[in-house]
Amino acid sequence: MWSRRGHGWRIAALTTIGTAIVLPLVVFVLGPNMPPGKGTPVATSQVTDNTVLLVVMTPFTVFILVYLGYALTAFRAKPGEEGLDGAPLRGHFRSQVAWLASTTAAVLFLAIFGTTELLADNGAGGGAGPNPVTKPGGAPLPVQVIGQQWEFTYRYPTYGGVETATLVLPVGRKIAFHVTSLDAIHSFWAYELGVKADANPGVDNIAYVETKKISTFHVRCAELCGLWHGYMSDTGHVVSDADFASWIAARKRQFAPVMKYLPKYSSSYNPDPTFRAG
Amino acid sequence: MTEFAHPATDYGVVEEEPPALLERNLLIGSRLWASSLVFFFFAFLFAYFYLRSLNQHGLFQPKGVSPPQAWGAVVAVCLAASAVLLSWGAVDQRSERRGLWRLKGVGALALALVAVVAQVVAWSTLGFGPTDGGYASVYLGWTGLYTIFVVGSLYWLETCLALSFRYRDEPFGRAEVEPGDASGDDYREAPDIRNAVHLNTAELAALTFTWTTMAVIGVVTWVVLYLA
Amino acid sequence: MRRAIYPARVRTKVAILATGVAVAGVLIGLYVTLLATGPAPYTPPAAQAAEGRSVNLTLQTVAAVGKLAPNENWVSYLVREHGTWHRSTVWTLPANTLVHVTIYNFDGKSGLRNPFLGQARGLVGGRFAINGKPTAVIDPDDASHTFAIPGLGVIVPVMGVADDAPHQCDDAPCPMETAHETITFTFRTGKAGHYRWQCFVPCAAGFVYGFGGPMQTVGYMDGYVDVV
Amino acid sequence: MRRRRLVEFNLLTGVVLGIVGFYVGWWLGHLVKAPSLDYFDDTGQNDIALFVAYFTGVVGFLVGLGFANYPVQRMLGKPPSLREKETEGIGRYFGLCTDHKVVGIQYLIGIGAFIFIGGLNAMLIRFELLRPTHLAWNGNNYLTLVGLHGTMMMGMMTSGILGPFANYFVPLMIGARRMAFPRIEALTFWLLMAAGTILMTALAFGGFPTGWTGYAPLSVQANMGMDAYIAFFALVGLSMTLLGLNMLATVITMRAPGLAWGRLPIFVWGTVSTSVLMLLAAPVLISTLFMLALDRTAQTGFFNDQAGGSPYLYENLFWIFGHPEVYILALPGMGIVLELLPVFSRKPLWGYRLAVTGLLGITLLSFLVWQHHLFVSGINADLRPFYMLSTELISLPTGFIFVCALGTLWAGRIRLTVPMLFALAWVFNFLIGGLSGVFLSDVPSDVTTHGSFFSMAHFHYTIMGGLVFAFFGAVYYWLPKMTGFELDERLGKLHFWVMFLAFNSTFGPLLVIGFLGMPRRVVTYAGYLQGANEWVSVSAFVLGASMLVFVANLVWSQVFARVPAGANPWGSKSIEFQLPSPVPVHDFDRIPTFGPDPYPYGGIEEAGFDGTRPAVSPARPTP
Repeated sequence: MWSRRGHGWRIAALTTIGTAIVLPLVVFVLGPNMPPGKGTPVATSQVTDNTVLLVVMTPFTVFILVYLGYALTAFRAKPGEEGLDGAPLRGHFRSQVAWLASTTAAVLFLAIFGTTELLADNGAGGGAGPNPVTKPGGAPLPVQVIGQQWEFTYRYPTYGGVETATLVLPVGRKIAFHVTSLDAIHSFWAYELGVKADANPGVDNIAYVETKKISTFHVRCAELCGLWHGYMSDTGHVVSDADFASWIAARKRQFAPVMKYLPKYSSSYNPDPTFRAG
Repeated sequence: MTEFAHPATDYGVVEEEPPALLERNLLIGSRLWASSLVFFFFAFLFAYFYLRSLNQHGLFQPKGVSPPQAWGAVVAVCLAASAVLLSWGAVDQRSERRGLWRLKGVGALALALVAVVAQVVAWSTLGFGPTDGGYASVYLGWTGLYTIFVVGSLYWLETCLALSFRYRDEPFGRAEVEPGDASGDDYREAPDIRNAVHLNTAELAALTFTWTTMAVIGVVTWVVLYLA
Repeated sequence: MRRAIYPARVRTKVAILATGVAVAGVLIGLYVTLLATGPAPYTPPAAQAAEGRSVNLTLQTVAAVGKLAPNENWVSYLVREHGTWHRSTVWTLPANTLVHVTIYNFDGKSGLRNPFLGQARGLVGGRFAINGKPTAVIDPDDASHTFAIPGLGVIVPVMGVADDAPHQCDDAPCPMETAHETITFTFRTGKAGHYRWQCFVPCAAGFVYGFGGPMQTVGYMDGYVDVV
Repeated sequence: MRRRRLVEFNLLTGVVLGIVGFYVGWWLGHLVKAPSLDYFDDTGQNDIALFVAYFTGVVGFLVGLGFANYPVQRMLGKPPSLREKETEGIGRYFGLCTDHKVVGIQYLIGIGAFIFIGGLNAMLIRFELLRPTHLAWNGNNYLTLVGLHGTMMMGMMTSGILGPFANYFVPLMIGARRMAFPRIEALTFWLLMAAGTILMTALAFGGFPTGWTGYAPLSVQANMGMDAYIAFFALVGLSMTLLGLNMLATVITMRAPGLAWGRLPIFVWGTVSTSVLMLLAAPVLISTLFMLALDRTAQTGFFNDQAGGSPYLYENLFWIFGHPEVYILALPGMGIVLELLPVFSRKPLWGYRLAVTGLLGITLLSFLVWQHHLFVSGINADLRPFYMLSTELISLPTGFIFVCALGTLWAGRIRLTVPMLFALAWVFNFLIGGLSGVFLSDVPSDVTTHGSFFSMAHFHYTIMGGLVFAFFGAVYYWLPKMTGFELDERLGKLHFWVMFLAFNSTFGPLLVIGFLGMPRRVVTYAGYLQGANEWVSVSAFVLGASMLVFVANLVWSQVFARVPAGANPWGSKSIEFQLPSPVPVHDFDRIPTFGPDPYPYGGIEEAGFDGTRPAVSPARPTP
């Protein structure tokens, strides 16, 4: 029978070796492939964030799995031991303190790291309410996202408040999405941009992002909003400044007839009926 | 270990429960229920302050939406008085003045009924309807659920009074009733409830606590909805 | 062992078990059938036109669907097949084909929540016709419904019947003598796929924001377009 | 044997009166007239009538079961002394029975049936997702399936362990013969049965589109099926409140002599912490649903932004209940696992105090984290760092549970019986569930994972991988004690391995699919995800089939083979295994007294209860 101290050393050694093998894989193989890809600085920092989470988790995960595997091999009842009990151990102060200390350190690190990332990235692409705590410098291009049952439409207040059915953004610009809804709760999720913000009626939910490269991204509704929730998807484009200018001009021409009926641009809308339609 | 094909009981060897168990259960149960009650109305308190702080489109409390102050005060005062009266009655019961307790119990019941009636009158003379903003919603929801709970608690008070009236001639500590499943268990006698007066005292202690909690919630309701 | 002693009992158990499994099977079968049940698909007849193969889709919208559906008060689209109107909102259309749509609208004006949807999109020629008059956009307050297949980029607002128009339709299906607006347009189906179509006007009377009931039920103001 | 009456108070009477009550209420509800209720004419649906019908239906059901007899007698001032029901035979399982063991078995069967329906719905959902576009179910029915699956599981599994096992074993473990309030105990069960039936009636009223969360204003718009959701969850909430109250009162007042708080088995601690959450969180749910019902009927504007209310209010209130609710689902599983590991490691529970601290720590923290469900909603965005911290702090007490589980294995003599396999699988699954939870707790990462299949897979790892695996561990461990017959070991192992592998093969890929951008509760998805979704669907069908293996095991071993289990098949030192199998009607002849150690494994001679006063009299007569 091996000594108990021997068990401890072996588990520690296996955990160290396992971590040493897994950690580089996590950092160099898994990490760069974490979602949502490196489409925008916000998305890139989410990838970094995910990688850091994985790195912090790795030693704990490896330890628990190594321990489980080891325990099930070494501590199985051998034939002939069926009637016997194990050692009456009721705790071990030092290992409990060590566990508490290491998990506390990990948790505090994660909370501080997450908060820094959140503030540094101006909300990290998540909806930050009508008055975000941190705002990006410069003047971001405001784009209003209007959720309704069951389509997103978009308004560009700096381009005469033109409203469109597709989302096109200029490259290399800071964008401020102003997400609102006309009826139920929707959620504007631009996956590759790393943006998600709930669309609530009467609320201006702001999310910041900076476009980095010319690309296509997917927009989906991420909050159950009724019958056609599953069909509420869309494709958006990040295009060059020139393409954007010609696109928005074309939209202004196309939607000139309806412009006179659109309400004045507002952070949220209050259309009829406000109660039950009658 | 012996195996039994059909579980059976030799009641001769079955030990009785400790006699004070029912009283302890009722007391603890009433305290736990009171904590539940607080959370029932915490939701409305939260709703009130949340909607008030949001004040969407300025519609939380539009002009002209104001509660009926007089009726609100009647409800709160009656409930508070009822709780005080009932607590006083419980002291009488413990001191073997059961006649006095019955008197005060009936008084507490009547006061609470007045409160319920006053609330109904308040609803029917409201100057606003359910569609008139956040405050109107909270007012109706909160007072509505609260009144349901008051009526439920009144039922409990009524059972205490009914028991006390039925066994009013029994001397304290005697009033033997048929052994049975008062504690919900068919299989053993329940010495703790063989005595109706004892049961009455225990229930009254528990009810007093719940009823006082209800009254406190009622006063808080009044302060928040009418005074704040 | 027990089988030898109680063969009859085992047979009973097997019988009960088999019955149970059969009943459960039947119930599950019914359940699955119920879930799969929807409106029957409708295939509009092919037509020959100058620009090549095309199909004609003739629809009417009614304020209350009446005896044609379980929910008599709900607003609905109807299709015309062999000269008779019936309720189907699941349509099969050929791919890459022109679809000539005629909508007879017998319903009043509801108004769009988002006026942007009052402009037609995705049509051949960019415009649609109201009673023969080519139009690009209508006043959002005049909209009664929309015909929209967002997956194909098609949206057409449907003009509502004026409230003071004579001969308002009472019972669905509505005869052509009653007041109506005729909307005609043509769109091209793209590649094969399974699309949804819906109405964007909050026309579900009595529901919050006009968007419950018929607006959220396949078979009334919602359906599928199967492009094959 | 008492005289049989023409009409008995039993399930049949209950169902008949329930249906009668429903239609009476339906008729009464249609009499309500008010100018503000004109919209009923347009919608063709009278929500007030349906709510009244559900209420009277439940009342009728309970009256038929015999629940009214006692309250009516008490109103007349009669002390509680009437014997109302049969006390022998199979009939007591079909009516009001206050024997905690009968209630436990009723719960096991009743909840099992509804969970089977919930699981069937999951299979149908996965069938639809075999294709990236519409495949089988009508659009409304698909959403209704999603809602029925989620709501049924969330509602029923809250009592999934406390119902059957805590009702049955907590009184035994604390040396009591009953619960503190046995009628309330029976009531909690029958309320759940009424609730489950009501939820299924949603199908007859157009279903409901909101999933289990019921977010307003969608839930205010929805068809009448939404009323079934509201009635269901309100009844479940009531049942939970009463169950929690009853459990707490029982453990507080009815512990046997010698059984100090520090000597309780850890499963009882799991029950206590769950009960605290039930007692305090479920009332918030009931009040919230009351507001929602008012919005749907009386046209109040609690959740109507344009009427002075706010959908945010619903989200806040729902998650003030909802987050404790998820721990209501997790804590009993922890209690079960920590209860099983000592038995099959043949060791005392390692770090008993740490484990109790962990359970109570989770209980406390779970009330402080609710806005982590709303990180991207725009609600109080400046509070996100606080909720991120409090959420991540929960991993500390959860870590305590893990370290206690691992420590218990240390230097044990592990026996890989079926219950032990399920307990070990819990450790593995909950590890993945916990780790995936870290992504959701971290705001930048949550931006991608929120509302996606990732979060769905996460909570299936904690609830199905955690609670359901613990549930089956408990079934295999305790069912022989409850029925007196063994479960087949080979079928049990087959069940375990198929379930464990299929479970991970289902929800592991779902974590990835969520990372790749697939939102929850959708019916269409991007074409490149089809292969992964097909894999998941097939795995899910295998997972469903593993449940049939379990049912087969249950039927075969309990109905046909019927091998007597013996009093203590596992060599457990817990007190219930010192009693005969099945446990006699009156539990103990004498109230036992307890010694200092709940887990006296490893050479210490004294039993978990004081051997000088055996619970069962040595000279009991054999019938």
